[in-house]
Amino acid sequence: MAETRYGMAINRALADAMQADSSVILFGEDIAAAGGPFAVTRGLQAKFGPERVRDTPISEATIAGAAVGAALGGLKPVVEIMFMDFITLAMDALVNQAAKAHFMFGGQCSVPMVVRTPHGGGLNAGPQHSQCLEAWLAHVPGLKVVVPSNPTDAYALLRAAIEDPDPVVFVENKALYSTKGELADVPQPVAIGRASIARSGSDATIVVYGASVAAALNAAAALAAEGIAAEVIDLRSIQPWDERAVLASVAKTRRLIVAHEAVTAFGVGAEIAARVSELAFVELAAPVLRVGADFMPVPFARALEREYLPGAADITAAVRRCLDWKANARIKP
Amino acid sequence: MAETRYGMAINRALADAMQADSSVILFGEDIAAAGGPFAVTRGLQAKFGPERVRDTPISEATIAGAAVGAALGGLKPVVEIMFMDFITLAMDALVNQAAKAHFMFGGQCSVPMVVRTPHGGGLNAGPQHSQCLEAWLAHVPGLKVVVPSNPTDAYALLRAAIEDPDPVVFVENKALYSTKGELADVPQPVAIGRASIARSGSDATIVVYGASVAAALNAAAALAAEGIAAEVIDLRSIQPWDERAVLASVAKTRRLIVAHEAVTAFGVGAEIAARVSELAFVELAAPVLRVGADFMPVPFARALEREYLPGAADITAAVRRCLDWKANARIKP
Amino acid sequence: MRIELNQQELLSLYETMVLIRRSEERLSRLFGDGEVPGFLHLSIGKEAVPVGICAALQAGDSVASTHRGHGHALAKGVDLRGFFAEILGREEGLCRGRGGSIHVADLRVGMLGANGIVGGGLPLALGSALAHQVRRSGGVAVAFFGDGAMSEGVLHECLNLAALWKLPLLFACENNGWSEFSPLMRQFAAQLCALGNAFGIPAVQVDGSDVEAVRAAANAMIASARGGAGPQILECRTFRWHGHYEGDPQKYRDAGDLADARSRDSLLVSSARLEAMGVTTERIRTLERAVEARIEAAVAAARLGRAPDYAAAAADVYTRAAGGTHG
Amino acid sequence: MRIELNQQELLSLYETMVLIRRSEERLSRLFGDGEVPGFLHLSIGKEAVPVGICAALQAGDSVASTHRGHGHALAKGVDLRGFFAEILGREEGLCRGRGGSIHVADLRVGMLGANGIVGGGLPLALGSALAHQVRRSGGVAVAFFGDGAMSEGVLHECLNLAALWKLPLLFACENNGWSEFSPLMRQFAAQLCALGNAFGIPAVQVDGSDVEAVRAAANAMIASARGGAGPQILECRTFRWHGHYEGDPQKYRDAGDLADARSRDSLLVSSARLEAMGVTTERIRTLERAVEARIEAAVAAARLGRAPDYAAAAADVYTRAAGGTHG
Ligand SMILES: Cc1ncc(C[n+]2csc(CCOP(=O)(O)OP(=O)(O)O)c2C)c(N)n1
Ligand SMILES: Cc1ncc(C[n+]2csc(CCOP(=O)(O)OP(=O)(O)O)c2C)c(N)n1
Ligand SMILES: [Mg+2]
Ligand SMILES: [Mg+2]
Repeated sequence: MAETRYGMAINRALADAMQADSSVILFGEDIAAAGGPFAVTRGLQAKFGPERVRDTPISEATIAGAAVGAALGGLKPVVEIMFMDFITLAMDALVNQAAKAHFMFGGQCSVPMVVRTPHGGGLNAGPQHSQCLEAWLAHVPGLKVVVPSNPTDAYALLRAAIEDPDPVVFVENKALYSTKGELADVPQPVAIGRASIARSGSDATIVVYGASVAAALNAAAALAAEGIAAEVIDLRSIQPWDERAVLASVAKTRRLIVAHEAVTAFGVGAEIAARVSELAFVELAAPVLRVGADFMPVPFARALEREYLPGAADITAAVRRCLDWKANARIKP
Repeated sequence: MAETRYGMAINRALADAMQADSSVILFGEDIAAAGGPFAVTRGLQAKFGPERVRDTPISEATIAGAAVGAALGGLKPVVEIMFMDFITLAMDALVNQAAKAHFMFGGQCSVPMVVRTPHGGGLNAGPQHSQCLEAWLAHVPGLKVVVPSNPTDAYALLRAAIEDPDPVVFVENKALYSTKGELADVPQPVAIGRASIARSGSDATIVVYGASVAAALNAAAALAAEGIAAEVIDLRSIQPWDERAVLASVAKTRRLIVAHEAVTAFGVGAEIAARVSELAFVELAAPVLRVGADFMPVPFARALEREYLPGAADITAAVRRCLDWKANARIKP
Repeated sequence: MRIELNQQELLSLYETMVLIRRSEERLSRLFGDGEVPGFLHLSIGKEAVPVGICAALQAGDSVASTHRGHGHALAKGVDLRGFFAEILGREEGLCRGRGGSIHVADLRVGMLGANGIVGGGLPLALGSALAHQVRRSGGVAVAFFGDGAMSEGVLHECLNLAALWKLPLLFACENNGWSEFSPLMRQFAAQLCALGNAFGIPAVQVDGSDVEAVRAAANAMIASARGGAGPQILECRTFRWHGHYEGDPQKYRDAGDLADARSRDSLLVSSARLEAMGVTTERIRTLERAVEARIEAAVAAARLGRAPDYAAAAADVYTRAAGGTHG
Repeated sequence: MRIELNQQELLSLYETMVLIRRSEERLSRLFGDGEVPGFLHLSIGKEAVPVGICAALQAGDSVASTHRGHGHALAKGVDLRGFFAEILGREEGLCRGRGGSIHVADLRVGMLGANGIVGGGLPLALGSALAHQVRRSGGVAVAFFGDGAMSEGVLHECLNLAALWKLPLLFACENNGWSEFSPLMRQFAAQLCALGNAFGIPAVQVDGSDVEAVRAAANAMIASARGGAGPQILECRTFRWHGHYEGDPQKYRDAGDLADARSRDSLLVSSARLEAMGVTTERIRTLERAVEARIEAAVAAARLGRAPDYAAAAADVYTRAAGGTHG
């Protein structure tokens, strides 16, 4: 057990997976010789050689497409798209090839590939280097999407993703890379699709993933001081997502808040809210509330981005609104 | 007033817009000399010349990116992506350039461009030629997305899209091209963002767009025979969408079904369901139910695609489920 | 470059070309009768390309194909009944009726699938070549693509990456001069071979109607690629006899162009050679009849096939069920 | 190709180069002091390229830029206060603080924006050239791009389309031999000029540290493009003095490479020429001091700028409010 940064946990998962299975290879832009723009792949080329850890040219479409071909050819490629914003250039390979091959070839083959890509703001990186686009991928049958919030999960989910026979998009959060957590010497496996309860509580359920988990825990701590016991569920995986765990919590708390950093509208929270609103219609004592970014590009300036990013205060406010909710609020169309 | 096919209404809107404004130009794959794969642009090159109606090579990324540049340069490009499945190759230009330029340049410029693209199944065109991916685009601040369901709206919304200063994705439905409707000699304008009531009713609201409108109308007709009066709202525009109209209807019917051809999970219906479940929490007498495609690629074989595509029967069943809904259904986590 | 094939070898190539031709003629009729769902793109007129190239391949080699992929599939040796059953949308199809003509695949024989995305097969083949290289399988990958695909950016990316990594990859261009309804000269401003050379990739153009010429060029290039010389480009000048898809009236094509296309028939080229080698017309006809019989049997079996089961398909989106709810 | 610039002309180019150099040196210090949010990519070492090219442009011409776009912006004549205010994230910035360094744009002067997407500017410039052509504006568009962008497929697509449509477009490559942390030879297997020639596009390589050489080549090519000769490629060999971004320790670069890069300083090249022309050191220093004073004034003004207003930004996602609810 050692204190490990999120980025280093990913590094260790890659190293351990490569050690365990010679078919695991890595490629992406600047990941090899230089160790990656966020140092996540540092040292891996030195350890596993230039054949298994490769720098590519700036060719996102081909990185993703080659991963599909390599997976069909018996390798387990783990490729990097440097910022999630650039996944726009790799969508064809992911959506039309990777996601569909197993199904459309009648189950003849699997496509065991992983795409690692960081999303999220907080670095004032501006509109084209900060987006959270995971909702797109969750809408695509055949893809799996995970978003770990801490080093332990990052390690375990990346190992699970690499072992998974199907294509997995492994979304990292730039702001989390330097955050620390305990990582066991022999970390426990985590199955894709299982949420974890980050904090127990009985008054309201907060469903989150990625960097929003910390915000939710901060919110829960603040609320605890007021005597409100919020339960925080870290989804970890958004496609598939752990409906059972969420429903079980809502059955207890009767109140749900879903929060993420992505734009609220048509985001991941919409699916969860829609689903829980349907399945827990009777149990819900108040409407499911969503916390997410306003409907705008991620702005650059410090003041703008600070206000743009949903944080603990927004979650706290939503929980309070949910608890204070009175049935006299009527539609005013 | 004349009976006109959906495809021809689009053709006429293009011709009228080009006639009215010399800055409107068209380009795309096989749209010019050959008149388009679905004959939608037939005759336009002959009428407006090869400078304004251009065939491009198979280069979706550049088609979309060039449209942004042309729009910044004072033209109003209307470009075609031959199947919506290929928009995967144009996402960067749409999402990172077109959608953001107005905002990220501080309002200096607008990007008056239109991307026409057909979605939808029914032709046994298989997993890579049938997808409905509009939910992705609706999640992107800066884009507008419209999906007309009939010739009149197709005409009016395309004229509105071309006149709109911002980038609009105009989604056509392949199965609708040959359907007919009345088109006035001087069609009424339609504002982007306004729904229409395709059928009035007081027992349940069915929100639909595109090809699902006809399915909903069929469902409503079937239900009417049983004495159930369903109101059918044709959204027409999904980004922005007409929340007021939907809420007004739900205030009356207290029951909502949202249906579309796209995959249900993380689809457009999720946003509408989430939003209405929140805002009409008290008014709703039953959970908002969604009808959409199962979570799988669009399959090829006739038997498979038939079962896959959500239709009138699915909508009818959902309306009945909604009306029959009893508060004794409990969560079984 | 011409290598001499013996009678037996050429007969075998001819047989596969006939298999493709007759299969597609049969498909054309089935399509006319409404028995083929969806789009159907026939490769009649370019049979010599997949046959010549696949004959130069070994069992472990892989090919990524295009929307016009029947020839690649049959030349690579996919099961004939599964082939027809797939195109007719049957459970017994190679893809259990989920893909159809545009997605025929048979991974067992290294056929990585026809592809509905123009240019989509290029990076797949590149990745497959990477797997051959890393796994030291000794294998080579072939990316088939049409002249229309030359305009897609992914070609450029793949030429570059294959050259940088010296991948065992053959870029096999089937240049039939048409991209749907548009002629090549309005689609692409470069010559593929010149383009390849700019990346340092050896490139050769051959008459794609002469299976011996294709086979000879492919042999040499595949041997080079297998030997570690890196990627190779083989551009085959060929023809499209039918419309872009079945049902396409080809109004955009003038009579002269169509007549030109049909004037060079790879089957006639090869049967003439066979006769010159002393193979009797009778022997050729016997072979053709045997092929036709195989096709009829396969079609008959396919027609008797079951409609695919929806629930089974819906349950097969992922290889292994995961812990949560999809959707 | 060398055309003689007179003293006054060269002095004016030199002045703009100094403006870029000093502005970026100032930005580097501001960044070190924590005053610049986000990523900062400096173009020190390649000032002669934007200056030489933009000097050959007319007011109505347009340029699409890159993540390393300060030089393009200043050479195209964007407002200096707005420039600094943007990079510091102020309401008074060219983009009202919403874009920052990677998105500096000033449409009034035809600067279509720095761009966070490598290769992203290429199709924008192509579209802009199309607008010039269709509107008969007489204008030309320039696509600046780095050597790293050469690997993106969109370059290929744009070369092809520009060639087919004979667009008034200059492909201006700033080849500094580095793509982030990777050297060119591990990134791109072709020569840009050879690649362009395969598309029939005239292509020239120049010393990107010699503003007169850049200006001369650009002059000729832009005149050709303007005259209807179609696209042109100008590859400028240049250098990156700083890290990929400020704060990059450049461990991947050896001392020799860095020394090489710094050995050829476009400012020194030009000031030596000026002195040879008889311009006194004093005059040059005076000019430099004037530039520095302008920069200090602009920085001071920018620093006093307001933080952008969030509500105003949120209300400005679309040009015109539509009828429904966004989200
Ligand atoms: C990415 C993409 N864009 C467009 C299409 C539509 N389309 C299908 S085939 C085709 C023409 C392909 O021409 P070519 O590559 O020469 O192959 P050929 O049909 O001549 O065999 C086009 C444009 C597609 N399937 N995929
Ligand atoms: C599509 C895309 N992929 C990757 C990146 C990350 N990135 C930013 S700059 C850069 C290197 C660009 O090199 P080059 O084009 O030579 O420009 P230079 O930095 O040398 O000026 C990379 C990979 C990006 N911004 N966009
Ligand atoms: Mg062709
Ligand atoms: Mg560079």
